[in-house]
Amino acid sequence: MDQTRNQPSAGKFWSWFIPVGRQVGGWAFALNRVTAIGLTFYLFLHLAVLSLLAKGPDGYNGFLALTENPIIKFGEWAVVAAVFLHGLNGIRIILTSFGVGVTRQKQLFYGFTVVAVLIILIFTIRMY
Amino acid sequence: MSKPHVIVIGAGFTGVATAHDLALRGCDVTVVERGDLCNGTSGRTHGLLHSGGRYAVKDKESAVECIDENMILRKIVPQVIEPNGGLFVALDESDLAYAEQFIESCEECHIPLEELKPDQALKLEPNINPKVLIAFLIPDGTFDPLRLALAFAGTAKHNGAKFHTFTEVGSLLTDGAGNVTGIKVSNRASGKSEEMRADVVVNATGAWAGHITAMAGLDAPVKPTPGIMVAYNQRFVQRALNRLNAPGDGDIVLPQRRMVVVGTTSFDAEDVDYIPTTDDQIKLMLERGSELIPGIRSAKPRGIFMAARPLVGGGSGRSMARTFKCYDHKETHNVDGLVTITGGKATTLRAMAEKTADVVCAKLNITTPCATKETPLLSYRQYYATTN
Amino acid sequence: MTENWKITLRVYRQKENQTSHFDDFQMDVNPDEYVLDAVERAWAFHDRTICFRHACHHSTCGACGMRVNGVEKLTCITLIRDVTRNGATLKVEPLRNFPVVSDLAVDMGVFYRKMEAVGARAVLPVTEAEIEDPPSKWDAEDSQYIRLSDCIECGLCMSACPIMATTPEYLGPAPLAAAQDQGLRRKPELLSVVDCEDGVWRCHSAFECTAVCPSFVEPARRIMNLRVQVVDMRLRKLFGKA
Amino acid sequence: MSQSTSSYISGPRPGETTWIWLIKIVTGPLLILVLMLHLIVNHYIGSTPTGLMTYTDIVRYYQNPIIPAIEILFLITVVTHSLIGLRGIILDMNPSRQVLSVVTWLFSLLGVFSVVYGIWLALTIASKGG
Repeated sequence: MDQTRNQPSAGKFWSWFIPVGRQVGGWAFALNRVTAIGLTFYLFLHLAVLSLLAKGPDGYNGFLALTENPIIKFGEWAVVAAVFLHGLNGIRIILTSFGVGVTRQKQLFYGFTVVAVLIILIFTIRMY
Repeated sequence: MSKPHVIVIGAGFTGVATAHDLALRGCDVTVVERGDLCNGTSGRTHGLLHSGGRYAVKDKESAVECIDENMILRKIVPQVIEPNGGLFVALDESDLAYAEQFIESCEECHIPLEELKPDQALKLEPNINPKVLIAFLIPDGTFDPLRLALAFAGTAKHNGAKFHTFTEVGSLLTDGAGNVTGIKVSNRASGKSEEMRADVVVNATGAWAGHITAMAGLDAPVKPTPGIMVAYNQRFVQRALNRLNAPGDGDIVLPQRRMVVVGTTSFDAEDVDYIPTTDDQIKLMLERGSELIPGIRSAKPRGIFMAARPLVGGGSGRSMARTFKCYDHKETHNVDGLVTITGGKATTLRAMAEKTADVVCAKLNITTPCATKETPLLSYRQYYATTN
Repeated sequence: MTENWKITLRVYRQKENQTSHFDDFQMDVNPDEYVLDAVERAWAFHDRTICFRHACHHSTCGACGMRVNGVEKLTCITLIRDVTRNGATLKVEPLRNFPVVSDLAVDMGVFYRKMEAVGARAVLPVTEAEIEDPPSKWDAEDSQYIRLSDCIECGLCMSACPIMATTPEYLGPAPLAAAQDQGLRRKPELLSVVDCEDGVWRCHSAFECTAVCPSFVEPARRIMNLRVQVVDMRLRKLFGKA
Repeated sequence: MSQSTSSYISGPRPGETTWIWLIKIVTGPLLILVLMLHLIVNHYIGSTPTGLMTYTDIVRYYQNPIIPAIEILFLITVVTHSLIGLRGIILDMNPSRQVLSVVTWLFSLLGVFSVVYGIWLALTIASKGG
């Protein structure tokens, strides 16, 4: 019977995001994916915005004033947060991929997340 | 000439082995099973590839059957068997007294035997009770129950047999003269019911044989005799471990993957659809199991279950013969078209199938001899191949 | 005296073409019993049309995998005490990522075919059995004894893996673990089966498989190691030292 | 694509290989280092109160030729890493082979274009200071 009549899990490709029965590893994976999508979106937005630099000082400085707007500032903060959460979790995945700490991946995740949150705090203080 | 159609009711060991044998002999076989494969006694068997040692003294007939089948199964389906051998150990004087007749009977039943001194036994199996007085090495083994059945079923399926799981037999179809011509089944998965015609219907439902024969107004002398099994979460031994004495409760401990399984007890039961486990029997298994392997006291149970042996013939419990009976109801009750096979042990599934298939082929005047002794079985995963 | 709990056993029901729904059964259970016993009792005494797969009842056959309160469990060794409380609900659903045959029974054919494709070994020499603290040391002399492999093909990891939910073509944790168990050095032909997008590179280290595996196989660790084996073989091939 | 011996649903799709994964794995840690530098530079040494750099700060910063080189290297790694990752996510949407090859081509073009654009941008900023 080839038609895969699946049951409760919703549509296929966002099912990694459904929290039912997820355990630590599953959350880390979902977090990693969400931050990845966010960062990639920001990357290309960032590249586009920088084109103002080529047009000369007033255009760019004008944009700088924009960064005081709370929404944009929060966006910037989110990017910084995403960078460290994604980055450190990525290190965890690379370590486990080469067998380091594979049996203690949960502790590794907790450890790296704490470090990430600390760094994010430093930047938050710096930005506000 | 179209192939004769045979329906086998029950996909336990006997059912799938019979399907395999009949398929090899050119029958068109349909197996119906109310649950999935091995959801009855077969799934919950202890898993002992019997050498016959346990029954050599009291039940030579089934002991010989076991040792012969043991050797055959090792050849035709090695993929699911741990052929690591077994030990009969004596721990106290009464065990020791049993040794004499044990050796004689084993020789009589051509069961190979090797006597071991305590230190030799402890070297082979360091975790058995250090108070071992004497031990005998015999060709026991263990197997994974479901995969043994899947190997037979997969090979039968490959040779054309069709399997209908979750299909329960509601009633038997009969012609005017009370002969069985087919079955009426309801499919639990789809809710639909249908009728299936066949030249012969084989009732291979083991401990439930009485349910099917009752549909034809007959009774089957099968006495469901459940026994408890307790699995513990540590693999203490490589070999099957038997207590050197007359068959008793909790006298066998088998390794299975990373566990050991202590079995079993024996009591009568009418309704075998659900048999609750009882605390006293669980304690008894812990007691007896730790006599053989002291380490079991510190292990945790990992699965406790009851399995209903289909015993046949007179008497009850342990005294009943372990051999199997195959009835052609034409001879016994002048009801044609129905053959019942019940009794026996897991290890003798191939021999039971051969006997049943001989009876069925005689009724259908098929002359091809049984070939299952030499035909190696396909991989058990063949049951899931995408053929039919 | 055995304790007695009153629980609501909520069973996922689905017949061939009808929509799925849940049936509740009020059950008196002994908390030290197993979830499978409760399901079997619901079948025996309440509703004989419940379809579920079970055989060995002691975690060696792999038939009774289900999702219990959302998490993949082997119901024959899962104590009721560990998954619910007195008076609470115990929800059992079929495994994810497999077509449902009916109610709690799923069709794991594609999974068995994948295991066959990588040649998963049903039995393996005792000395290769990675038991962390073997009660007695398996020394070389024991080498001729063989043991059923740890993986009982129960499918829990295939249900828990978030990537399995995206495509049935992904090999999945257990088949990859079985490939690693044999080693690419020993079976080089496995390289082409596992070194591809539906093979080892689809694993995104969610570790859900190891979290639910009841048989100590730790598929995640094995997939990571398999990845290193693939990289090693590819690099050797690149530099001609295959 | 070798017709593999497997008898399961379909032959393995050749889309992901060791090298793509290795690139992703190598660019990851590299990114962390350069990104730390990038964040510190952008939030700590700029002249605005919150440390962001004004136009003149940036032009002055780009005078030292190493800076554009680092920024371009950083751009290449981040674009490669993110596009490989994004493609991995799209893989999980179970695309057909045609769609997958289109996506692969699209991303490669996008990657090349972004890098070329980045190099051009860096050089123009550097030239502004001359």
